Amino acid sequence: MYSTKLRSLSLATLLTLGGAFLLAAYYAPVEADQGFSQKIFYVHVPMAIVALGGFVWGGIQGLLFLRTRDPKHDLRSYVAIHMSVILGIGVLLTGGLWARAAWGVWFEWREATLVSFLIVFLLYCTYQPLRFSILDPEKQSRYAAVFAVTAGAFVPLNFMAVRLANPFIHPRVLNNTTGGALPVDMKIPFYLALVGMTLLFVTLYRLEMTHKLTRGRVKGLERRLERLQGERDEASIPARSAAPQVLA
Amino acid sequence: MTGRPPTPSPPRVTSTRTAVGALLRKELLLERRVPQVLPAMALFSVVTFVVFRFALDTTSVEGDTASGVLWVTLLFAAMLGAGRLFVADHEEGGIEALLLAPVDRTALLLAKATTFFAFLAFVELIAVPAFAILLLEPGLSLGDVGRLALILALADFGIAVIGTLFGALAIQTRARDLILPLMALPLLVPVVISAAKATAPVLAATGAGAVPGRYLAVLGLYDLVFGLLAYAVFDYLLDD
Amino acid sequence: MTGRPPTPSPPRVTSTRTAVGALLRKELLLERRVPQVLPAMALFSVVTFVVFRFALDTTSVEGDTASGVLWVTLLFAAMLGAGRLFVADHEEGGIEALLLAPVDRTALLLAKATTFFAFLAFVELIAVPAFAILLLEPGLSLGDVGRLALILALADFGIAVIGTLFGALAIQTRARDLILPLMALPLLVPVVISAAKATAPVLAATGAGAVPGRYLAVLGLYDLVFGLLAYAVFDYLLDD
Amino acid sequence: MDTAPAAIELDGLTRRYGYRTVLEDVSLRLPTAQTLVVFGPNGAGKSTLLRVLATLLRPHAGTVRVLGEELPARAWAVRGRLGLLTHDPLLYGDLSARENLRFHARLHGVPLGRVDELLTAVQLERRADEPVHTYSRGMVQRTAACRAVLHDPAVLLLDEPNANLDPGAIELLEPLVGRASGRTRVLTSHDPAAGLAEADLVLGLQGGRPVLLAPAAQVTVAQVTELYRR
Amino acid sequence: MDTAPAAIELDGLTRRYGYRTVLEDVSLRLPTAQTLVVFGPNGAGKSTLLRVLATLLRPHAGTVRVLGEELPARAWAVRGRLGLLTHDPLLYGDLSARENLRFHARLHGVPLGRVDELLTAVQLERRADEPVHTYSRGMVQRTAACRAVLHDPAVLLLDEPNANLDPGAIELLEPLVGRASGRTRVLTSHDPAAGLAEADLVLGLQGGRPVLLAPAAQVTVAQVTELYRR
Ligand code: HEM
Ligand SMILES: Nc1ncnc2c1ncn2[C@@H]1O[C@H](COP(=O)(O)OP(=O)(O)OP(=O)(O)O)[C@@H](O)[C@H]1O
Ligand SMILES: Nc1ncnc2c1ncn2[C@@H]1O[C@H](COP(=O)(O)OP(=O)(O)OP(=O)(O)O)[C@@H](O)[C@H]1O
Ligand SMILES: [Mg+2]
Ligand SMILES: [Mg+2]
Repeated sequence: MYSTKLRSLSLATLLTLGGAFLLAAYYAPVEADQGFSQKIFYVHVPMAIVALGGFVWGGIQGLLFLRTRDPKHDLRSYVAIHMSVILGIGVLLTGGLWARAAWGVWFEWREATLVSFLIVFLLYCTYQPLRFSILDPEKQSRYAAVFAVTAGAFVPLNFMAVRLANPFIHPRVLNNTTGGALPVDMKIPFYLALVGMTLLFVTLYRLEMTHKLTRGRVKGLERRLERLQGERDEASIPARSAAPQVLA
Repeated sequence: MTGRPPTPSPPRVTSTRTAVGALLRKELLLERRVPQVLPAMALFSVVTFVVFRFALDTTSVEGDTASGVLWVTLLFAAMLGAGRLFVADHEEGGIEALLLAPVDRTALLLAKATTFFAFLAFVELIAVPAFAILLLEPGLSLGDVGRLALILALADFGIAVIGTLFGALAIQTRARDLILPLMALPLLVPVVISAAKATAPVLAATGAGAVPGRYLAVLGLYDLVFGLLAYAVFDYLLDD
Repeated sequence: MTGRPPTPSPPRVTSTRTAVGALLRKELLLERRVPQVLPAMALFSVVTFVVFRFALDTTSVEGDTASGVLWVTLLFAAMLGAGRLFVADHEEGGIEALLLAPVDRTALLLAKATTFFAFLAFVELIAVPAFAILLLEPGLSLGDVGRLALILALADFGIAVIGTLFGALAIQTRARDLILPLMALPLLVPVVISAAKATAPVLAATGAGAVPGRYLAVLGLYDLVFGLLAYAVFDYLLDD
Repeated sequence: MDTAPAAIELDGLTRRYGYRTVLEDVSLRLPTAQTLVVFGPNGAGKSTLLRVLATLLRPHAGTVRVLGEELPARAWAVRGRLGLLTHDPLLYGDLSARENLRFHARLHGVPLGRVDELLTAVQLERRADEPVHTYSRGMVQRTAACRAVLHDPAVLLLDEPNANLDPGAIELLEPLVGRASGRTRVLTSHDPAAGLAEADLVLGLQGGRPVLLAPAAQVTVAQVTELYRR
Repeated sequence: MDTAPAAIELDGLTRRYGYRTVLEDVSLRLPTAQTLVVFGPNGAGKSTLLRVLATLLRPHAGTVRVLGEELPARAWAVRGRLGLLTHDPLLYGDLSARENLRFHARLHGVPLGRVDELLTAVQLERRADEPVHTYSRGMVQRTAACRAVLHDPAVLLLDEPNANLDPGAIELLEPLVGRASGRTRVLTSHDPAAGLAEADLVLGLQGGRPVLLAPAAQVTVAQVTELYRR
């Protein structure tokens, strides 16, 4: 059941993302100042938006976990944050490449968007170490959820604060591409890419969820078997892991 | 109520105010007996100013740089303090004792955050004059002091809330001293930025400018959001 | 030897080298339990410099300011480190266990100071490159790196010795965290200032100047004096 | 079920630490003012059971009712009526016995006069203003016992209460934590004879599973000793 | 004086904490391979005496000789031959039992194989790689006992060694810390009968003063119980 859903999901992702990139490459106009390197925009920006959305989603799932204590929510929160951190690395890399092409530097400290994203990214880098440094699985989930909620609320707040502090949004591409200022022939591939990126996130998210749940199910069955054979579980303490386990 | 066993006494619940009072009293007593938090924070700030004073080789700073140095120092001092906030309770089972009492668990949040806020205020009472004497170009007028106090109060609130929340979280992990600054520093970046921006005009050599209201608004919003959030999630850190 | 009770076995004494080895191993084991120290350190330094960058509101620094920022950050890291150096031992009676072993007590000084030195070196290994990339105006040439390493090593030695000495003192007296900052911080002021002064020319935008020899001399002298002093008095700190 | 009032009712209580099941399917009923003594080898789950009853750990399965209130949902309603004495004294070493007890008195809304009363009762008056970390182990245990009964709890949870106490101190504490106190008590013990003498109901645990549950009158010392054989 | 070898010789030992005299004028001679049991109410100074013998506290007056070496001057010469088990387990909670014991084995220059041997002997093998802070109190005590005998000490100083141990564990530990171990032992106890059964020599302390010192054969349980009356 998992696999059929997953297959159609990955197919949809492939189609939308592929279509978006094709449109971006051949349909969208080449930007006047920057030339072809501006095309990275169609990867970079959707990726950034989806990553930030993922962090917030992780926070929401964390909140749900705290309220219900259902380990599934913890798993969702974990996977969402994990995926978002991975996308975040992608954002920093594509952003860096773009900055190199457009401004000749890898990173621009004056750009509020970049720096605030960096701060959020660094914050979420502590999520895994946090989980690792708590042995008791229940406490681990609870504390990770508290972190996820707090950090999730921090994401929008941080963007606001940093942007306020650096009133000069960088003049170049940003100004004439932001929001409504985007010409229609850039808008279409952009929004398609955004949808594609979201689908990619959902696919990856589902994939890891399925993997984790299946592994948990196998572990649960093994455990039950051991008990049936009369062996106490004490000898088989699982290797330490920071990932939540939902035993069946 | 048939069949319900006779309860020898009705549920006894201590009011949050009484509990916070008892906790605050205990914190003060402990800090007076064995000063753990204040000296570390205060001395760290003063030493930092001394180091800057000598290292910068300029006899004074003003405006942006001054406010930056002040705020980074206060932030670091706060991190040192937050790390120690829960140590005594953790070592000696104080948290469990509290969990056994018929007390709302947020009383601990309230008491600890208040304590931390008071500690921060106390440290600033020493650090800010030290800063003004050691580093600051222009003197501070009375009006400046008032404006500074407002900014400090707003920022301290945010720092106290985040410090308490993550201090409680970090103390239960094995990486304690590392986890706390790792998580709290990024979270406090907006506070430091806004506070530093808001402070800069006050410390300007050209005479104190007006405090930009929007930074105060950001600080206020931050305090509000994280104050409520901490209130909502703190319980879960103590459970089980 | 008449009348002397038969000793079932001759005095057993473990060599200081073995003891220091065992102690270092234990430190490492305890530290390894806190996983991912390396990335955590990297995160820590990056975040710190991001905070500085924002608070100071300059996109880059050089010379005096750079050196001040670098050294204040390292001082902060050192304070975090020194605070936790003896915590596990104190909480869990590790010092007593050591005192019960047939081991020269200075083994503890050596092991702890080495641990602390390694911790500092480790932080710097990550913080200095991060600093150079994130904040420093001019790049660092290979020669600069060499000179910086020398200054860092000299300063770290002093910090490690002072930190260990007063860490132990702080643990033994009940006043713990009061003693450490109260005595260690003022004592560290000369180290940090000399180090900052010595570092400033290396980080200058105008091209690295020569490291002023006298600051190195101060650092060296400091290390020598406090190294010997610590060696001489450490035993007494642990007694009783 | 509803025939007689029960101070403690467990039904299928299960508790894990991580993946290890530490209490499994424990069910019992303890009437008011009676004493349950829990026996079992080291690691059997005695302390864990007490911590569940004290609302410090939540049960993973089964129902737990203390003073008629279901845990963990209504934990807040019983907290003020429970007293816990564990391996860990739960006192601040840097504060004196009096300061520690006053702190707890304030938390429980108990008049402060009660503190001095108790300190006199356990003969700690003269040392009451010195920091707890300078006390001998037995003096710490006495202070902890005062802490546990400070608020006159209806239910007392005692984890090897007499460890480190001298025989004189045990007598001193009898009116506070002994049968004479008239409270419902759950206590753990490693001394079959002495434990049995205190008990109304006996629970034997082995690896978290209840292997013995019977009124004390029907249990012999030999049966209890049997629990410790491996 | 020099007629027979004595493992422990005290002459006028006095020890203060601040202004409070905690041990006053304690003198005794304990021959090799015999057992001294120290009785006394809480706060009598039993633990303090053991800590002086363990070289952890220096005497303020009088002479202390352990294994023929005078303390504190020649403390270094006896340290490797003493084993101490106190109220405090002296173990790192974040390390496992095995890691803790290996650390001590290295400090004492003992082959690491001994660690596994001991862990098997106290039946902790299966849990030996979990952190000590997840152990039950009795398991911690067993680990601490292993620590105390790891280096095969000639003199064992045991402060209420059986506190928190189940009867089975006490039996397990017998060959390590019991009379069967053949070591010179100083132990404290709050159980007159059981303590007396272990003793060759009995010391009764009251407020730091020795009020009873006699071979065990000449001491009755009633005499010991008398110590606790106030
Ligand atoms: C490491 C470098 C970079 C990072 C981490 C980064 C991060 C982000 C993030 C998080 C967003 C989406 C959030 C938002 O819309 O506010 C974003 C949007 C955007 N980025 Fe970047 N970026 C980087 C480099 C660049 C560069 C070099 C350029 C252009 C030359 C650029 C142009 C844009 C544009 C045009 C948008 C959408 C504009 C908007 O909606 O405000 N980025 N970036
Ligand atoms: N915090 C914890 N984390 C993991 N396991 C734990 C924890 N606390 C206790 N355990 C385990 O739970 C089991 C039961 O422990 P518990 O302390 O209840 O035993 P006990 O019956 O009180 O033993 P003792 O007589 O030694 O005090 C033991 O196997 C112990 O290792
Ligand atoms: N670190 C200390 N500082 C001050 N006084 C202390 C210290 N340690 C112990 N004492 C005091 O010394 C006296 C003897 O303590 P000790 O621990 O030796 O008693 P004990 O006989 O072992 O008692 P118990 O049976 O309770 O363990 C007590 O009055 C105690 O308060
Ligand atoms: Mg127990
Ligand atoms: Mg004692």
